[in-house]
Formats: sequence, structure tokens, C-alpha cells
Amino acid sequence: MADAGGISLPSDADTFPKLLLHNAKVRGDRPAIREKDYGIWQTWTWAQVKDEVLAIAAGLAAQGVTRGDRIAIVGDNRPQLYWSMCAAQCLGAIPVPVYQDSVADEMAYVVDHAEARLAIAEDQEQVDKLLSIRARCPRLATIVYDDPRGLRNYRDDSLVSLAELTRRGRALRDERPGFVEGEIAAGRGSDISTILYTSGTTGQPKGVVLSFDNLIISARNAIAFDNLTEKEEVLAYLPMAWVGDHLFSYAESYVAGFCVSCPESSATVLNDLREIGPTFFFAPPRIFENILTTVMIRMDDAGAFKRWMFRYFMDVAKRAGTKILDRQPVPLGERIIYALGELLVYGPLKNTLGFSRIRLGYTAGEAIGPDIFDFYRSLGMNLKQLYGMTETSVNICMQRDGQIKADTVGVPAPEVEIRIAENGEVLVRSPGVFQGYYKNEAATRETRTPDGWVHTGDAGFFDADGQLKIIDRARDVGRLNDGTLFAPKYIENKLKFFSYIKEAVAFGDGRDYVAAFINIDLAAVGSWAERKGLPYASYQELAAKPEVYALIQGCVEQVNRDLAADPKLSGSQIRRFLILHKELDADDGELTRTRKVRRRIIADRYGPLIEALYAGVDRAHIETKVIFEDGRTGLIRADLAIREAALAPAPAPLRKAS
Amino acid sequence: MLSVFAQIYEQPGFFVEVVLGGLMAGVLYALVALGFVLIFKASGVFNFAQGAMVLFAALSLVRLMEVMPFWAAFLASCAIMVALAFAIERLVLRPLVNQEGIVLFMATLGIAFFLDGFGQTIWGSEVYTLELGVPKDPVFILESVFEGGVLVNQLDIFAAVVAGALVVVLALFFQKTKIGLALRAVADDHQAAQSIGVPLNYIWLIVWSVAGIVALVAGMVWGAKLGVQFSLALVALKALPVLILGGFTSVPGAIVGGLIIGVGEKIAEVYFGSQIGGGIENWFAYVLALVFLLFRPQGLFGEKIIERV
Amino acid sequence: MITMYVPTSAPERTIGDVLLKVDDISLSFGGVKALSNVSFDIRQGEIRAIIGPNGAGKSSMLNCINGFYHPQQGTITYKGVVRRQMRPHEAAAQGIARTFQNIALFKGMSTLDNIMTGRLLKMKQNFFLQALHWGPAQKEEIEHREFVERIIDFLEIQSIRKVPVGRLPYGLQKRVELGRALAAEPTLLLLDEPMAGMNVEEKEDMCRFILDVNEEFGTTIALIEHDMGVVMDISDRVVVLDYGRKIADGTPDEVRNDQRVIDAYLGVQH
Amino acid sequence: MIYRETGQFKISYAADQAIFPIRQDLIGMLLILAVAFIGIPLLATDYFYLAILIPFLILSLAAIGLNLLTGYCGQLSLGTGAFMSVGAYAAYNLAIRVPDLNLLVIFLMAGGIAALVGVVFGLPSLRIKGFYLAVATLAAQFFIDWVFLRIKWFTNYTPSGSVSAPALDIFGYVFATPRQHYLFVLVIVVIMALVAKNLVRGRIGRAWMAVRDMDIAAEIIGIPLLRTKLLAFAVSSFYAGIAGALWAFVYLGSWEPYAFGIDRSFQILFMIIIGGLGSILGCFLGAFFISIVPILLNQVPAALGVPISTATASHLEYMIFGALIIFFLIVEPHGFARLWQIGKEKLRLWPFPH
Repeated sequence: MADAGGISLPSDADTFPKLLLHNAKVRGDRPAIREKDYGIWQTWTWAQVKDEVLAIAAGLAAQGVTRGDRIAIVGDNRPQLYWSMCAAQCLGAIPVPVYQDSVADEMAYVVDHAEARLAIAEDQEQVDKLLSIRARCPRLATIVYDDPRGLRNYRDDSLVSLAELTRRGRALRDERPGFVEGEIAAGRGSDISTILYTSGTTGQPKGVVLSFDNLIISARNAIAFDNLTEKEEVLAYLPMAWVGDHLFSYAESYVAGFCVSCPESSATVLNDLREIGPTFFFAPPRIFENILTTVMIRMDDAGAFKRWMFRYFMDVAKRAGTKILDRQPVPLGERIIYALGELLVYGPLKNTLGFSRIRLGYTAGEAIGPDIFDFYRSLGMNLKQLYGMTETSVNICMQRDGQIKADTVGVPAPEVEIRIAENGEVLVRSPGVFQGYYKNEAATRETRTPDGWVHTGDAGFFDADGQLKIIDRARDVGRLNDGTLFAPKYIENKLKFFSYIKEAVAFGDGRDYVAAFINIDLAAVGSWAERKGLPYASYQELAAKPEVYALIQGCVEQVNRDLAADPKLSGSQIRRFLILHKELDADDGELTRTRKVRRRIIADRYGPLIEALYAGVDRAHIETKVIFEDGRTGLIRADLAIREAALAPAPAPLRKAS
Repeated sequence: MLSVFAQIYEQPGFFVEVVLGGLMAGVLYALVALGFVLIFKASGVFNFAQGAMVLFAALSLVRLMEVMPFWAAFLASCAIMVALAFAIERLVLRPLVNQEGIVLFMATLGIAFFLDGFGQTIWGSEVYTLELGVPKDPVFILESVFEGGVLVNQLDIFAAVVAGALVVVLALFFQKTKIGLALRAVADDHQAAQSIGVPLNYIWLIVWSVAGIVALVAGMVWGAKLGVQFSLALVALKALPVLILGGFTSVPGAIVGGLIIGVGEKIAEVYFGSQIGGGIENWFAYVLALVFLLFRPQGLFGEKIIERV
Repeated sequence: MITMYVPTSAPERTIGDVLLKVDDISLSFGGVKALSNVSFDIRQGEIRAIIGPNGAGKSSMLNCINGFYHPQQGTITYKGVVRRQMRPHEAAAQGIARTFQNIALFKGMSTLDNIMTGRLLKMKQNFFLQALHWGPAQKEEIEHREFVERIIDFLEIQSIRKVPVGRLPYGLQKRVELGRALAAEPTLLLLDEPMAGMNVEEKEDMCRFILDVNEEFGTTIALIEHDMGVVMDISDRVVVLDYGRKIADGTPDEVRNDQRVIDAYLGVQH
Repeated sequence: MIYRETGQFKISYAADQAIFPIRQDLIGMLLILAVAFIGIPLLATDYFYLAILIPFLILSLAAIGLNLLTGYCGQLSLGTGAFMSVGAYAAYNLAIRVPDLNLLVIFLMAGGIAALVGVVFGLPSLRIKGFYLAVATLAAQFFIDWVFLRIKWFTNYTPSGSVSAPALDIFGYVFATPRQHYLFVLVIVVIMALVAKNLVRGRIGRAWMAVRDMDIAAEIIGIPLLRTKLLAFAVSSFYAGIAGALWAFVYLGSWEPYAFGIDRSFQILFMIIIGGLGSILGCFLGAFFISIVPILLNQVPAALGVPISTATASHLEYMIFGALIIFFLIVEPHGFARLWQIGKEKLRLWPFPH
């Protein structure tokens, strides 16, 4: 195997368990994983992790787990769950991480579909869900739990604590030394490493089967691309079932040997982020967006001098920061002022956010607002975009240092081939291409051609610099009745780049004009309203205020002006919009777990509103069913206003001055 | 030890003289202690500046008497003390309202320092003789009872009478007048007092003014006896053991405590002091009060404290 | 040493022998009778509630049990030994811990330090090692920190670990106070209105913690509570006081149907 | 702003409980120590040592002693000067009566004797609280003043009552120059400040603070009140005793009982109030402030060309002190230490306001 970012791997380290043994040997004393627990960052070295993983593996073997068995893993990011994943792989069993916030139905589908015979759950909450779906998952024989809190009264033969399982494992290892090691040696790179269920925007989740080779080669290439080393610090806070976390916090950690830290709880992530100060950080655009919004809100409360200072230096950063980061020429005076700004604003700001040590930051999943992207880069953070999907073990395109643009996703990653199909769809072939959808030959055939090309489903094109630009889901790109190109996601993203707008859904395919639903951002608009002295008691009340409508109308018209600048899209300006009375919610099925809009469900649920948008009326009535946190359902009724937005004139063709 | 009793037995007249002297001093201690009690009762402030107020008042009086008759100087000094109370309420107490006790105590230490410096800067820092027109010659009384009679200073008798009169006036003021009743209401419960419409700032102004006038009287009497000088401020420290003994909140306690301390201290000084080096009146009162406290922590007139949780 | 519960080996909840017996207690202040001839017992491992209208003498009862008040008449037998008069800190040394009706936290200290004070009785390293904060003293400090962190985890107050308790909302302060009592690893835990002033959600949390303490650690609990619903839900036996006298004693069901109890509560219906 | 805490995570309790858990604080402290041990000896003049640095350091030590008792254990004391004088006279008597004893041992024993006396005067703290106790500590002040003034044995029957300390000879090395005196005091103060910090962040400090914050609750959770308070009196008096011995031996050289009068007690109380109750750092800040102000008051008018008489200067000093104390109490009743804490919090959150 080739060198990866200065990290040399023995050629036979082709599975994660083998990488674990390798790491325990060459960097046994270096930290492998941490968790904030009992007030401090409990740390395990690679040697300790090896000891734990092998014990759990033996414990699983004692529980009857054998090669090829599927094991569901469900919970927040916890060292024990990462270990369990590797422990299963030691035996040749296949870990299937499940989204920890899935409701019982979703969990039942995955566990049943994967035919998991054993599940490893974090705590009582997950155990309860698993117990409740057991009738629908006949193969699920054993549930292992990590945190025993609240489980003392559970008298169920299928329950085993992880501590007990580990104890049994250690006993077995005393009895049969070398057994687990033998099982590890029997693993091959071509074996199945894991099955990741993608939530998908429609239908039931599909299980993406990835081999060790898929993940390890992809990880190795990404590490080489960005020169990552064993010294990186990474915070594992995104769902373990998501391919991004699997690649960054698991695969790359094992390949590069760097340390992964698990936060104390989902409520303390920002604080834990600040403590750990990762050097390599991944977050979807939404998180960067939220952080920026918080920054702005907190700065609003500052005194006049600080606000002035912040504005002044942020202007400086906007002018010079990105250029300095990209090593472009900047006048000396500007550099000096920027250095002062680093001392007074950028440095402290990055420090309070926990971004001081970031050498490399990535965002992906959807388009990031150019303002947001530039904000972080101008602070001196090396934030980049990448483009990838579960079916290709993430890596498709990555941005190279010094060649970074807000509206493209970069150049093809190492060993990745890209082709643009005739309908504009991006096709990919790489070593990371998946083995197939689990138990779904038809879907596999639909997505992967016999010669290994994957249909990404995204429409895009290469720009003049050879960087890929994604505009929308290929399937969603439609046409207005007059034939104008309609790329809803592109429009929605432009809307969402305003901090006041949290979600947007654009309609237009087969219609006369474009119309949109808007979700306001409660924090940003709430703070705006407070400054304006507008009282409100709820999201619904705030959303219905005429002042808020006016605010959003301004945003919509700005988007229209942007769209007008592009001859291809100028015809798809937003003519009418409304502000939804409730936030779109994954629990109601309106968004995916990764917070992508589920168009069809929304179209069904809010049909009357869509009709109203195209009916020319200025009010619409709607009743919606919602699911509360405790599982009860209720009805929300609302009367919504519909507004017209001004359209910008299309750019006149350029004329030569005569 | 026995020799002491023998001495008392042999010279009963002298013993009575000592006791009387002690009672006279005690009345004056009581007078200063009264100033403390007034303020502590009404505002919960442990006013360490009472001694400085005594000095300041005496200095004002003695210097003003150089340019005007006694009565005018006395009235003017009263006015000064009221003005002082006003300034303290405005500049110190009001900004510190709702602070912890120790903070207020510290503030009065600051007031004490300020007043000591301020008084001596504007009034001068020499020793001034205060002439009240009361003869200072000692006289013999009770010659028929004791052999050779009992020697008493006329000034002391005057002082006792003045102090006694002031105590009576104050007692009447507290028991009979509307303001006095309001003051007692405040002492019992600040919030309750406020809710019945007694403005707290007004109350504080009054108690500090009254305490100032009490200080003036104490300063006048002490000054006539010792001369008006810096050590007057220290004499006031004598009032503290009186407070421990009598309780911080009890007017009768201050009086009885003052008398006990005065007498005890004189007897100790006269009969024991010489045997152990003299000058024991500086600490004897404190130690007496302390020993007493070990047996009755709430003081003579304090109520037994039932602690609740 | 630090021990943690191991649920797989946790025994079924069992109520054992009498742990504490109050016999014919009378207590008065000045002429006012706070308790008259009260007798009852608390069994090992049970949750025992003391209820009654305001001023019934409930808090006075707890104060007698932990040595804060000394009854004029009657005896208290604890762990089979008739107790002589003792100071509260001696009662604490024998394994009696408590919380207070009006929160009695140390306002100038953080949550962590407050709970650490609950471990003071168990800390033995001498003054000079403390002064150096070194060797055994540091080791001891860390061992107890570990124990306290488990309590913090148990009570789910990680996020306020280093916040001065004065800044915490009421419900959390109550929780910290429970933590401080638990830190002493008490045999008998006295809770004086642990849920007073809480909203429904906080009450539910507190109930869960009380039950967890009782079941996970096997701690015997005596609690005073106003909320009858809560009392009936979580206690094994209930003793009812009214005007300083015991008017009923038994299981929640027995007490609920006792005519004297109904009268007492109706008499002071708020 | 100067704080860059990102990435300073703790993987052990020992690190989490360190005196300076934030790296920038540790660096700052090391810098201060470097200046104190290296920078100042390179630059300072004799006047600077004698008039400012040495008294500042010794009074800081006394202030630490009082702060342990008052700021941490909540027992207000007005008798610090007396406990200092016990240390001073104990050291003097040990030095002249047991001439072969090493001076360091003498200082330690002097502190020990002061601690014993402190315990005796701390006994009333079981029965009385708050201001009653404060007044009771005045008894110690007056009684001890009297003892050294009137009982001639303690002053070795010198006719004037004034006594002189022997040379500072430790293991044969004589500390003679102001710089040597300064370094000698500095070492002792740094070590004792560290010890004080260790005490207050451990079991003992927590017991003290529990007693301070709510004594009833402290007793009910098992803290023996008398023992805890007496320990505070003992430790506090030990510090005061050593400070007194240093004040006498290093700063004054020869002295009278008056040097430790009630004014000294008040001066030190002011230091901890202005500096901050319950803060070791505050002791230094308060001591610095209280010892620098009179010097400025003496220097500034002369420098401005308005010479004033000594008497007026001393009266002015009283006035300004009194006014300053009131001012500080109004502006920040918790002293410099709290101001520093607030400032530090702001710097840590910079550029955000909260």
C-alpha cells in the first residue's frame, strides 16, 4: 500500500481490526479516543483500545456472533460504540450503525432489513426502542447496553450489559488465547466492512454495503490529499450512522492514527468543541450557519466600541483575509491591520468558538452560503468544501488548498473519475464505489452501472478551472411552462443564505412561475424582532407578523436580483411566497434526518397552500397534523398571508459603446 | 487575694469611692454605647465610627466656644452633627443599601478614619480644655457614714446627671413618640416597616442624627474631664465590651452593661492592677465581657436564640 | 474506596429490620409544644414519609433525628443502640445525612465544591499534606472527586459543575443539595420537602432520583413532603403528624383512608 | 483577549484541579515570579526595597493570614496586629534566650506560638458570632498590647521597652543588604502563599468556606464547628505571627509594642477588604494598594510644589483613606480580586460581551 500523508501502512493492514493492531504496535501510547465523562477527558491509548476491542470481540463471540452476522449499533458518539463496531469487524461480523434519533418505526425497518441478530445500544432510551420493536425483528436475539442507568429493573433474558459482555470476553480470551487474533487475520480487504443505511429523500432507507477496501483506500487518499497526520484532534459529534462520521471519525482515525474525542452530551457539543480545539473539523453548512448567527447575535449585545471594532476588522478581513489565506499578494499596510485584527478580533473569536487550532475544516452535504463560507475563511480558518456520497465512500471532489471557491466543490479526489452525463448528471467511478445496496439488486442496478459508474443524481458541470459546480438534484431540475430551467434547490439555497431564513421550498416545475414556502429562523428573526420592539409569544405568531413578511420580502427580492444576473435562471425568479406557520421537522417526516427537504411529503401535506400560491389569492387556510416530542399527535390550524415579490429585469445584452 | 478583701474591709469608705468612680465612668461608657445601639437597632449597621463622632463633636464644640457662648456653640454643634448624619446617609449608606453587614461595618471604619482626619484638619489637633463652668473640685460626701467621708468629683456628678437625663429623654423618645415607634418597627423588620410606609432613608437620617447628638453629649462630658484630644476616639472603644455585655440591640443593656464595666474596671485597676503592672483598664473590660459571654452568649438582655433550619 | 453500582448483581429491593426507632418523643420551645409523645420506626431500606399540615412538627421531628434539637423526653434508638444526646455532626458521622426545607447550600462555592463538602467526613489526610497538596493528600482529593463526579453524573448536573450555586435556579439547587447529602454515602437520608416549589417536571425528576437512590444504593430514606400525590406514589409507609401528635401510621392506602387524616387535612384545606 | 483556551482540555483530575488550570494564567504567574526574583533585584534601589517592597510583602503575608480567617472561614477579626506582635516577641525572646537556634526554626516556632495564642482567643468563636466575635478579638488586641508593654520579662527588661532584633543569620549566611532582605522575605512569602492556596482549595478550605457560608448546614453535614474555626484561628495566627516576626526582624530591626497596635490590625483588615475577601491574590493587591497610597500622599504634594506639614499629611492620609475605602466599598464591595475576576472573564469571552 502506498504512503498516506507521511503515514506508512503495512501492506497487509487491509481491515480496521488489522489497522488497530498496527496502531497499537507503532503508536500504542498515543491517545486513540477520548470522551468527556465525569468532568474530564477520559482518554484511551491505542494499546488500551486494542485491549478493549479484542475483549468485546471475544464477548460477542461468546454470545454466538460469527462471520457475516449483522450487528446493529445505536447511540450517541461513544468510545464503547466505536469499539463495538471494530469488535464486530474483528469477527468478520458487519456493524450496522443506526441513527440514534430514529423513531421506533425507522429503527425497526433497519434492524429488520439488516437481519441483525444482536444490537449494541448506548442507554435506556435506545434499549426501550429496541425492546419495543423486537416483535417486528424476529432475528434480534440479544441487546447489549453500555450505560446501565435506569435498567436495573429490566428482567429480560436478551439484555446483557457491555461490562458483562466484556468480562465474558476477557474470560474467553484467557481460555482461548489467540482466538480473536486468528479471526482478525482471516479478514480480507474485500470483505464487507459495514452497511450504512441512507435516509434517502424518498421511500425506505437503503443499506449501502461498503468493503474495507472502499473505506480504507478512500480514507488513505483523503489523508494524503490534505496531509493529515497522527497528531490531528477530531471531535466526533455527528451521527455515527452517517457516512461522514464513519469516514472522518472512524476510518481516517484508524488509518492516520489520530485521536477522536466524543463530547459529553449533545447539549455540550459547543463547549466541548472549545475545550478540545480540533485541528481537523467537519460540519455541515447548517452548523457553520448557526454558529455565525450566534456570533452576530452575541455581538449585537456588545458595547458601541466593540461593535465598531468588530465591524471594522470584519471589513478588513473581508478585503484581505481570504487572500492572505490563499497566499495571494496583499499590500503590507493591509497585512499589518489584519495582524492587529487577528490579535483583537479574529484570534479571540476563533478561540471562543473553539476554532483556534483548525488546520483543516470541511463542509459538505449541501451548498454553503458564500457569505458564511467567506466569513470563516476570512478569519484565517482553512475551510473547504467537499462533495461526496455514501455510495462512493464520500470522496468525489475536494478543494485543493489555494484553489477555493464558494460555489464549486473542487477537483476530483485522488483516484476518482468523473463524467457528466448528457442530462447533466454527475457520474463517478472510484475505489470507494460501494458493493451494492443490501438485499436490493434492483436499486443497485439503477445506481451503479456494470462498469462501476455511480449515478450521483446531482446535476452539475465543470467550470473553466476544472472545478465541479453542482446546481441541484438531477431529478428535481425541472422546467416552467414556458420552458425556463427550474433548479429548486439552487433557489432554495440562495434563500437560505440569509440568516433570517431557515428553510425554503421552491415550486415551479410545470407551473407558470416560481413560488416558495419560507421557514424563518426563530433565533435570528426573534432577535431582530426584539430589537425592533415587536412582541411575540410563539414561532407561529412571529411568522405571521407583517413586519416579518416585509423583512423576508426584502430577502426574496435580493435573490431575484441574483437570479436575474444569470441568463439561464433569470426566468425562474420567485413571484409569490408565504411564510409557513410551523417549522419543517424531521419528526413530522418533512425533512430527512440530515435535514434535507422531502419535497413530495411537503407537497402532499401542504397541497392547499401550494394551490393558493398559484391561485392568485392573498390568504390561505391550512390544517396540519404534527407529532409532539412525547409521541402524541395534534392539529395546527393557521391562516397564512401570501405576498408578491418584485421581479428584477433580466440583464440587457452588453452593448459596445460606440 | 485575701489582702484585697482585707483592704476593702479596712477601708470601706475608699471602696465606696472606687465604686462610685466606676459608676460615673460607667455612665459615660453607657452613653457612647447608646449611640451604637441606636444605629444597630435601626439599621443593622455596626457603627465603628461612633468614637470618631464623639471626637468630632467635642472638637466642634470646643472650637466654636472660642467664638461664641456655650449654648450657641452647643446648638451649632448639634446642627453640624445632623448635617454629618445627612451626609453619611446620602454618601455612604444609600449607595450601600442591601450590602452585607461586613461591608457596612467596613464603611463605618472608613467613616471613622475620615472623620478623625477631617476633624483634626479643620479643628486642629492640639489638646483643648473644655470649660463647662462646673467646678472640678472634689468634695467629701457621706462623712457621717464612713470615716473620713467619700471623695467625689463634682464634674463626675454633673456628668452622671446629664447622662442619666439623656437616657431618660431617649427612652421617652422611643416609647412615646411616633417617630420612636417607627424606629422600633424598622428595628424589628425592615420590610414590614417599609410596607407600612416608613421611608427607610428618613429613619436612618434620624437615628444617625440622634446618635450624633448623643456623641456630642458624650464628647462634651468626656472632654470636660480629659481635655478634648484624639484619645477621645479611643475611649469610645470602651463602649464595645459594654455592647457585648448588654447586647447590641438593648438600650437597658447598654446602661446596665456600662455600669458593670465601669465599676468592674475601676475595682480591678485599683485593687489588682498595681500588682500586675498597672494600665489594665485597657483590656480588663473586654476580658470581663468575654468571660461573661462564654456563659451567656446572647448577652445580658438578649433573647435566647433558637436556630432554625 | 469508591464503589459503583453494578446493576446485574443488584439485589431485589428488600425492607429489613428497624434502623431507627423514635420512642415517645416530646419537644417544646419555651412553653410551646412542638412534638408530644411521638413514636414510630424506620426500617432498613424503606422510603418513609412524614406528612402533616403546616406546623405539625415534621421538621422538628427531622431535627430531633439528626441531633439538631434535643427532645426533652423520649429516646431515639439508631442501629439498635439507644442514642445519647448528640450534636448534629456526630449524627452525620454515624451515617445520617439530610437536606433542608429552605435550601442550605454554601452560596459562595461551586456545585462541585458543595458536593465535595459532603465528602469531608471521609477525608482523612492530615493538615501538612493538605498544605503541600501533594502525595496522599492529592490522591485522596482525586479519589473523592471521582466519587463526586459519579454523583454529578447520577443527578445529571454535569453542565453546572463549576457554576457557583448562588446563580442556579431553585430546582437545580435542590438537586445539588441532594448531591451533597448523597456524597456522605448515608445510611439514613432525611429529606425535608425535597420537591417544595418545583414544577411538575422537576418533581418527576426528583421522584426518580429519590427512587433511584433508594434502589441503587439501598439507602433508607425519610422524607417530609407536602404533595400528597408524590408521597403516596413513592413511599412504603407514611406517618402522619398533626399539632405535634402522631395521628396515623401505615401504608399509603391505610393512611389515605384514615378518618383522622382526612379530618386533619380537610381542617386546613388551602 | 489574551486568553487562548481552545485545546486546553484536561485528561486528569490533577490537571483539572491545578492552581492555574489555564495555561495563560500559569505563564503570567511565572512571569511575575521571574520579575520578582530576577528583574527587581537587577533594577531596584535600596529605597524601593525598604520603603515599598519589603513592607508590601510582609503585610501581604499578614493579610493572607487574616483572609484565611475572615475571608474563608467568615470569622471577623480585629486583632491581627496582636498576633503579629506575639510572633515578633516570641521570635525575639527565642533569639536572645536560645542563641544557638537557627533563625528559620525561630520563625517557625514564633508562628507556632502565635498560633497557640490565636487558638486561645478563638475559643469564644464557638459561642459568639459575627460582630460579637469581632469585638471579642479586640480583647486579644488590647490584652496582648498590654502584656508586652507592662510585663518587662518579654522585653528583656530594657528600660525604654524598645527591643532590637539580632542579625539575620541563617546557616552562617548573613542577610544584610536591603536586596538580601527582600529576597529572604520574598521566598518565605511565596512559599507561604502557595501553602495557603493549597489549604483553601482542599478539604480544609472547603470546611472553612462551609462554615462561613452557612454554619448550621456545615455542622449538620458533619463538620465539627469548633475544631474548624479553631484551626482557622491557628493557621491565621501562624501567618500573622511569622509576618510579625519578619516585620520586626527584617523591616523594623528595633521596635516597640506600639508597632503592632490596633491601627495595624485595621490596616490589614483594610487590605483584605479592598483586595477581596476569600482571595489569596486579593491579599497582594490589597496590601499593595494600602501600602502604596501613603507613599504617594507623601510624595505627590511635594512633587507638585505644595509642601505640607507632617501632621497635616497624616490627617490628610486618614481622610483620604477613609474616603477611598468608602468609595471602593460602593464601587466594588468585593474588592480588587473581584474586579480582576470580572476583567478576566471579559478577556476570556472577548470579543463577546457575555
